[in-house]
Amino acid sequence: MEIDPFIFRLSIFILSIFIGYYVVWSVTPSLHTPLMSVTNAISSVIIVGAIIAGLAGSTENVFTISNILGFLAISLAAINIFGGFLVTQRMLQMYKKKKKDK
Amino acid sequence: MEIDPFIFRLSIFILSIFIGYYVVWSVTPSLHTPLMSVTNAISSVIIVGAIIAGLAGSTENVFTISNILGFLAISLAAINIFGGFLVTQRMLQMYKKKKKDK
Amino acid sequence: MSANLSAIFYLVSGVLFILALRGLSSPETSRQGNFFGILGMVIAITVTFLSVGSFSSGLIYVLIFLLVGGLIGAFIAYKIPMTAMPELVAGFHSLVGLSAVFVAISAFLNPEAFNLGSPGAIKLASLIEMSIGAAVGAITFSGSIIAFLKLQGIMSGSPITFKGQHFLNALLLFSILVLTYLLCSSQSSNFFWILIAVSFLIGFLLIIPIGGADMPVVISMLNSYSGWAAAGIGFTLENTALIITGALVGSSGAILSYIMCKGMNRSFFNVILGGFGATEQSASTGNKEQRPVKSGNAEDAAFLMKNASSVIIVPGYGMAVAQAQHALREMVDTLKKNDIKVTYAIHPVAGRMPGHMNVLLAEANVPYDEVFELEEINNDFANADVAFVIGANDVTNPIAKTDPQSPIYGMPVLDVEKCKSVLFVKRSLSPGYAGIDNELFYKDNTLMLFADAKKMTEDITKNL
Amino acid sequence: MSANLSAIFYLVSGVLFILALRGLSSPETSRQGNFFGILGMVIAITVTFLSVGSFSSGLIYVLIFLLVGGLIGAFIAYKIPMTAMPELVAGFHSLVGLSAVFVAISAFLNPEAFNLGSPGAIKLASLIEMSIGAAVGAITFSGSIIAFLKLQGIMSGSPITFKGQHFLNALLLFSILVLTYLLCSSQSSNFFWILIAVSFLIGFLLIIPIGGADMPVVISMLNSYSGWAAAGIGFTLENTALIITGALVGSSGAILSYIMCKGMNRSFFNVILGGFGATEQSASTGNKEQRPVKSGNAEDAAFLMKNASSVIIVPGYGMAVAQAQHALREMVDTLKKNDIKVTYAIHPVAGRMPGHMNVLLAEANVPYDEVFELEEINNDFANADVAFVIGANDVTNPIAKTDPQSPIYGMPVLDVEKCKSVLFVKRSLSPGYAGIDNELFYKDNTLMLFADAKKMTEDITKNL
Amino acid sequence: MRIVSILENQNIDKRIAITPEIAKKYIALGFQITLVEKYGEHLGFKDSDYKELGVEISTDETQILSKANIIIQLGLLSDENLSNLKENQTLIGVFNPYNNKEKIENLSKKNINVFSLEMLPRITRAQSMDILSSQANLAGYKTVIESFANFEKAIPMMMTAAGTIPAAKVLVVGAGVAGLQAIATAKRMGAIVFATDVRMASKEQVESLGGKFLTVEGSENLETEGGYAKEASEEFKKKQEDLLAETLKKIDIVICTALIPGKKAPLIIKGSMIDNMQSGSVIYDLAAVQGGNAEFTEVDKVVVKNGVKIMGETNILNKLPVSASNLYSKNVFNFVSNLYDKENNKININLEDEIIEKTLIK
Amino acid sequence: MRIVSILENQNIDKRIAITPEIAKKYIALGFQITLVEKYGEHLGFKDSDYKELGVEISTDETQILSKANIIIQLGLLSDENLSNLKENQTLIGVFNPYNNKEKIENLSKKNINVFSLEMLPRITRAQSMDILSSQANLAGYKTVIESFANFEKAIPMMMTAAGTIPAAKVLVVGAGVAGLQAIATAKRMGAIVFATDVRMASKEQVESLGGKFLTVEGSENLETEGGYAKEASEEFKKKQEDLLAETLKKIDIVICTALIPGKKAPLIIKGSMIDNMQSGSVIYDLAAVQGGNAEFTEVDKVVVKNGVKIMGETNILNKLPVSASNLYSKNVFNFVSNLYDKENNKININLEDEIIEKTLIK
Ligand SMILES: NC(=O)c1ccc[n+]([C@@H]2O[C@H](COP(=O)([O-])OP(=O)(O)OC[C@H]3O[C@@H](n4cnc5c(N)ncnc54)[C@H](OP(=O)(O)O)[C@@H]3O)[C@@H](O)[C@H]2O)c1
Ligand SMILES: NC(=O)c1ccc[n+]([C@@H]2O[C@H](COP(=O)([O-])OP(=O)(O)OC[C@H]3O[C@@H](n4cnc5c(N)ncnc54)[C@H](OP(=O)(O)O)[C@@H]3O)[C@@H](O)[C@H]2O)c1
Ligand SMILES: NC(=O)c1ccc[n+]([C@@H]2O[C@H](COP(=O)([O-])OP(=O)(O)OC[C@H]3O[C@@H](n4cnc5c(N)ncnc54)[C@H](O)[C@@H]3O)[C@@H](O)[C@H]2O)c1
Ligand SMILES: NC(=O)c1ccc[n+]([C@@H]2O[C@H](COP(=O)([O-])OP(=O)(O)OC[C@H]3O[C@@H](n4cnc5c(N)ncnc54)[C@H](O)[C@@H]3O)[C@@H](O)[C@H]2O)c1
Repeated sequence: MEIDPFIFRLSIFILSIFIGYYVVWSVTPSLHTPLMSVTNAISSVIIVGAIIAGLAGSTENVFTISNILGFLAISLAAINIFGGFLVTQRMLQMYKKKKKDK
Repeated sequence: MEIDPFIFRLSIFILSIFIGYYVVWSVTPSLHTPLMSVTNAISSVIIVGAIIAGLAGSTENVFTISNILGFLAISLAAINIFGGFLVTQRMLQMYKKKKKDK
Repeated sequence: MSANLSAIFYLVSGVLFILALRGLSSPETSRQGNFFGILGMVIAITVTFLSVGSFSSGLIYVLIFLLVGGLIGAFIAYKIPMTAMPELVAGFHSLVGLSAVFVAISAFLNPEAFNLGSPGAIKLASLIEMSIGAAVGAITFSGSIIAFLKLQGIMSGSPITFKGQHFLNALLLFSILVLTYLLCSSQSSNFFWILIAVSFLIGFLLIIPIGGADMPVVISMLNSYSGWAAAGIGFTLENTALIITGALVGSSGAILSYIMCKGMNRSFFNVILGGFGATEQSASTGNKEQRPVKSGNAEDAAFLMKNASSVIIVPGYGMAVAQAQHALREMVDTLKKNDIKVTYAIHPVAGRMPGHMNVLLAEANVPYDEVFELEEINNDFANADVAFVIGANDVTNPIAKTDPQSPIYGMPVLDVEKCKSVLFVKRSLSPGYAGIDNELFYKDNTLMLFADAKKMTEDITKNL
Repeated sequence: MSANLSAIFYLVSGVLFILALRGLSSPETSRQGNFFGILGMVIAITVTFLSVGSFSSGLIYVLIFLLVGGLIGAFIAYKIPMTAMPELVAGFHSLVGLSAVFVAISAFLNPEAFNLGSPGAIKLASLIEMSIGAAVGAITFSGSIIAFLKLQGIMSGSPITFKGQHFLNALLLFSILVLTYLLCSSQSSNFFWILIAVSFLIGFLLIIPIGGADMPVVISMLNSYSGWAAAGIGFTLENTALIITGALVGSSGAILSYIMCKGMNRSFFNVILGGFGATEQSASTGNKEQRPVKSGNAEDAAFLMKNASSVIIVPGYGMAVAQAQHALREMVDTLKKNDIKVTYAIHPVAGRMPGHMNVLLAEANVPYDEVFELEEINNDFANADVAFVIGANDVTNPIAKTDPQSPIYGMPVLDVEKCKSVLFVKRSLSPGYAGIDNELFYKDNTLMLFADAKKMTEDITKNL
Repeated sequence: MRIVSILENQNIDKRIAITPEIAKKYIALGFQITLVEKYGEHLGFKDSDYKELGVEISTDETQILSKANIIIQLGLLSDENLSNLKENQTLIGVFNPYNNKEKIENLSKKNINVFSLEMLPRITRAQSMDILSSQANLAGYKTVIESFANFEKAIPMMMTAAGTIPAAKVLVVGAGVAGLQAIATAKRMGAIVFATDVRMASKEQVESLGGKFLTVEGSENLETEGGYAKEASEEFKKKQEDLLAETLKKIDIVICTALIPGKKAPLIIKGSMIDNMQSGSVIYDLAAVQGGNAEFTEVDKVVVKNGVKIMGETNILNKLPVSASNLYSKNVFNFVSNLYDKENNKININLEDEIIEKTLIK
Repeated sequence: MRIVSILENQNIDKRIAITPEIAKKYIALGFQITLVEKYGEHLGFKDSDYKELGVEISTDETQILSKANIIIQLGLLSDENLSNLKENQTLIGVFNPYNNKEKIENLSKKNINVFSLEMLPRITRAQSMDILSSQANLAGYKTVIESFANFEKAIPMMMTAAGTIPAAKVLVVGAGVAGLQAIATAKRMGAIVFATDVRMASKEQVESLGGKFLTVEGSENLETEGGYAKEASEEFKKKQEDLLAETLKKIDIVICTALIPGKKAPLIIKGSMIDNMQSGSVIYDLAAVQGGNAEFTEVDKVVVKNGVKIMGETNILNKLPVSASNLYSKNVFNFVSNLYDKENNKININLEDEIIEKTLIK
């Protein structure tokens, strides 16, 4: 009777697709640029995989190719995370300021 | 490293709540009544549980209280399923006719 | 059928249910949506049969009960008049609630069949899930019954309140928690039965203080409850379809009732907590007897007009006060773009000076050949689909034709009530110049649109 | 940290990401949304650290690389001019794609660390997932690089097409499938490397035929790809956060590009398949030398005006032709409700008869104290945020001030170009009464709104 | 049953009481009609038009009147004609019974039914017979046209290459039927319209036509005491006068329509106010006959004071006789229909009917 | 530099060429001004108003003219005054050089610079001096007001308890500046407005004001041949006439504004058409002085034909003299500014300038 966890993951995957679909339709068009930069930032959650890759393997040799790739991936994703969120913050700040101006 | 399936179910549950949230916002208000009757019909998917209850237990005695409750639940849910979907159909048909009128 | 395969199919049916609701986002796709719903249900049921596997002789009974229920359901669906929809939905809800209770009890009595342990030693998680399912199911059941009775008129629609009501409700809800705890720690079935009984009581108490006018919100709320009950059972049975659907129905019902409250300009919590709403209502009513009116919003009006083939506009003093002539013209332009025939009916004394309406319509550049005087157009109302009465009142009042005592007796009036539907745009139920009540507000084919005429007209245009 | 606990936290971070996107449904909640996003990311990273458990000395390197990356990212975010957003986002995408490739390779090389079997005997499912992650990641990377180069102007923005392009792409995509199959059946790493190489090529080929104007759509599409890549890796790593987020980003990106296409009135498939779009574009240009203008739609105009604190309306003959005065009044009313100061600037010879504009504005009941003649208002343009030029042309033409050869030299003109932004509502680039071109159409702070004046004004009102 | 009508004194009134359109309606109801020759010619209704419908045209006024059952006029007949009227004849018109008391008493004594239509109760059912409303409405319109024609500047705002003509400012005093129509008409033309009235309800009505109501500070307190402002305190009246004086300084055209039924018209535009008005302004006083709302008003004369033209006529509807006659005759037709008992072909003086009771002069 | 102006013959023209507002502007530019006494009094501009600004007021016309460098008028001076003019003086006005050829030639001989402003080229730069536009605009407006005042029915549609007054139908012949303003004005009042013109471009312009353009069937073919319809075939003209005749049957008011520069006005409303018009209709012929667009037009007379009033005046602007003077004087000011060389304080007759070249009469 045990269900393969893959099926659960698949369910989660499919349901998330629906949410993505709906979530975007409800975003006001004027915020489409921030939306892009936020989703971009979010998609670098791949850093999770990068960290696992970076820390994987024996404790002695941390410089297997696999680890090094992990480290690089961490850097790339981190650029994205910080850059993405901060730039979004800046954009949204602009909206706020404009509103206040009047 | 095995994850309890409950957690997957919880994920599925939570994601579905989001979908429910978004799905309703996108329904045109004029279809709110059909919406209610469809969701009503859908919620009788509980019949799945009722069937399991009805067929549960030994093959000899099909009339344990548990089974009988299952049978009753099946009937109730079935009323709902048929009634709900058909009535929705009728309502939606009405909308269609109106459109054609002109 | 393997557990994996059936899990996939359950997922599919869950997705189909999502698509069913999604279909309702527009009338065009709505019937397709309903079809998805049916398909999802068929898949779920079939998969269940196949996965139970052990085809005991019970199968035949299952099928019989299924058939009987189905026939009853189909019968009701065909016979019910369309106007009784709210009652019907309320009635159906009660069934879902009750079956949730039955399934929960069944699982409690025969946990082995559901893989939940053995009687007296049911898994803790399952026990909690089961209790939630049963309690919510019971609340749904009794609540729906009350809603049904109120809507059917068997029970008075007016709110029933008593002192300490909220306190009692809170107490009972708390006792549910306690009972669940006791049940889990003792596994004694007594607590289970008490739990269910208390839940029935709560459902009853929750709904009686809510007034008839708020019933649509309540029904949607109960819908939501039935969803949560299904989800609870879903967890018990470890069934994805039930979990997805339950959560879907649960959240969508809750949001829907919220949306409806917003549409009616009522506070969600007042409605749901009941009783509060009632006092507010009675305060505004004063001690004058108030007859029920159907009131709608811009969306309803837009929908009605969009589906009309001819619309007659009846302007009155309120249009002038609101200076809604430009907005009106805009609305009419949009209607005409949709191939709807629109004409204006001008009553000889509409407004406050002779020719008042003409001045305003000319200002808004309404072509003269769309403007008709009473005698020219009065017969057309019978063939028109919608009369859009904007800020007019006395000039439509049929009492002028019937009651010699009335101050406006003998005045010719526009026969708007002969239209299939009448939309009245005004800010309140207050009377017009002549100071008399207008029977039409309470008619079945009348929809009141309470708002400033300009605002409402603009909103309608947005929704067209 | 137990697997269960971390799974729950991953779920939480997934939910937070959903809330982050949801926050963007209105500017008010948007900053909160961004905060949720950051929180979700922090949770995901922390949980990963805690759950890996074995704190090898690698940890220090991980932290260093994280820090370095973070600093670079922060630096870029602060330095980048707001106008370079599209490039920036394209650039960032390439990074996500590349890290997906790296992670996939890392997992391929060291499957034990990820619980996927041993090198040469990786679980089938994982292998497929890994291939998908790597392939999509690689496509994202090279595609984003091209997009970035095109936007930066390093590469020409014009579409690069060649014969058989679509055939080549189809072939390559098919070869990916073949390679995956071969990889799974042979477990030979060579296929894996080829797979990645081919994917890089595909990314490159997919984007080069797409014109610069369509880049925003492409970026959003690449965004979507990066999501799918993350989801693929998520399956490999059995990580819920990655799956949820990947699917979320994947579908939202796809829908967003669809929405953007619709907004630009372009066919989604034409844009995505590239090349098709390009031919269409060049056809409409004709052989006349055409200078570039910025043209926008009602939403852009609404957005600009909503965020303005003062707007000056400049009506001209086109407003009269379109009879847009009522719609204009409606729009202005809406603006004023948003606390925006609106005035009308009337040029002495606007229209075709003396006082033409006054007649129309009076018809629409525009209050006289909002209407100013040229001399009264000409200095105000410098302080206004938006000049909304509706159907006027000659009366704004600065050539009258500069070119003695021009037929309108010496006529006073409204200095609309001094506003922060100028919106021109007209149907085309064709000239006005005087028959001469207007320099303003091509200015940087001008947005052309090509449409009938009435239609456009109504649309803008809808978007306000 | 014979309905007749003869021409009014053409110097006083050019309107007629039976247009061809209405003659047709009478005939359809079963009446005979006799009219004097050239009855409608000055309005473009030829005798032949009437004859085609079956109307009798006669030259002899005395004979016409003697045959009549119902005589429909606008004003009173000449004394000679009055003396020829006989018992049981019915006379319908607008007879100003306060001023013509004696003459009408004589008629009543002769058992002649005299209905004076300005006495109609203002009930909803009587709206279609309400000659005061129908005529005041046209008067309100025409006053504006006349004053615009007499104003030496253009009314609407025009921003032109040769400079800007500002919109003219019009003040309407009294926002009854005539006043409201005046507001509407002036507004249409592009004037900036102000209005004042003592009835508080009129504020909303004025605004419903796009006019600006001159609201006196502190008027809110007054409104609570009851819709009408009659009971206004002296202080309030003073404030109102100040406001008016201040407003008038920038007003180009004043249209006066304020009346109090059965009384002399209130004096509202005082001499001192006129002194402060701009030279070239126009005051058109529709209340002239009842004494005028402005200080120097003289009937049928143009008085120029300080460059301000003050005008007022006995009957402005003489300048709009066709429309006025159309509405008047329709009003009277509705009145006669109500009076007429078709089954018995007789006039049914049912004193239970408020309309008949109020208009019948005893 | 001294600018002067004396009164026109008040019977012909009540307008003035220098209003106080403009006098101030001239003085600011450095001119001196002398005006004859009571120059603007009839328009409400008092002598004292001028004096305050520094204008000299004098009683002696001969003396005034003799001192002048620039003389600004509307029409030509009296013969006597003309004979007093001296070399190098500049005379500006509207002199109709075709009709007054001899007189003007005499002036030119005396080396007097005569600028006749109706000769202004219609270029964009001259718009602010374009007296034809500014005056025609006002004339178009006033014609409508006058014809409405002379129409015996109400213009706007009124649906009332006493019946419906239909909206009046107005036809505007010629959609130039005056015609367009007439359309706008009639439309404002609630009339249903039709218009006709030979220039095809005017269709869109008429519609931009809410008027209906009378489009002749088959006109589409014509448009391709070139914007103007002058080259229209006989067949087309016939069709147009039929359409007009048909339309006129239901028209209440006709406003004629069709002109052909330097020629007699085209005859458009033929006698036969007038015969078919409704009695009570009004034709106001703005082209009266140039011969009229209607068959029976006589200047300054009201001709009644078949119940149709046909009217036309020499100068309708005499009924709107204040606004007309405001715009005229502003136009002239703009013209003088262009002519004046401030640095050298002299009139600079730069024949390179199209505006000066075209208006100077040689
Ligand atoms: N035409 C004439 O010459 C004349 C002259 C004097 C009197 N009258 C009388 O006036 C009446 C005319 O009838 P009618 O139907 O035109 O008007 P009415 O009966 O007076 O009704 C007008 C309605 O408009 C509504 N209203 C007011 N302001 C509004 C706003 N801003 N937005 C939306 N609705 C608004 C009011 O209801 P809420 O307050 O609920 O919004 C009111 O019930 C007749 O009784 C007639 O006898 C006519
Ligand atoms: N006021 C007077 O007395 C008078 C008299 C005669 C001539 N003029 C001359 O007329 C001109 C007036 O300047 P202006 O700026 O008002 O007008 P303009 O320069 O003629 O420009 C009008 C613009 O409106 C656009 N348009 C036309 N129909 C439209 C519609 N339905 N929707 C949107 N746009 C529309 C046209 O562009 P698209 O075709 O691209 O849409 C055109 O470029 C001046 O050159 C002036 O000298 C004035
Ligand atoms: N119910 C109906 O069928 C019906 C029909 C016609 C008119 N009416 C109403 O009757 C009312 C009076 O109409 P009317 O035109 O016959 O009135 P009217 O001709 O008697 O008076 C004209 C106006 O002058 C105003 N006035 C009097 N003294 C004033 C003063 N000192 N200062 C300023 N204004 C002053 C009055 O309030 C009135 O509004 C209006 O409200 C009208 O709507 C009702
Ligand atoms: N560019 C500028 O600055 C400027 C300034 C003013 C006027 N204009 C234009 O000049 C044009 C003429 O203006 P105007 O008012 O001085 O013209 P106008 O007074 O000479 O003539 C009036 C109108 O009568 C029309 N007409 C002539 N014969 C006709 C016939 N047989 N039937 C019908 N209509 C006939 C003409 O087409 C013209 O529209 C207009 O288009 C106007 O817009 C341009």
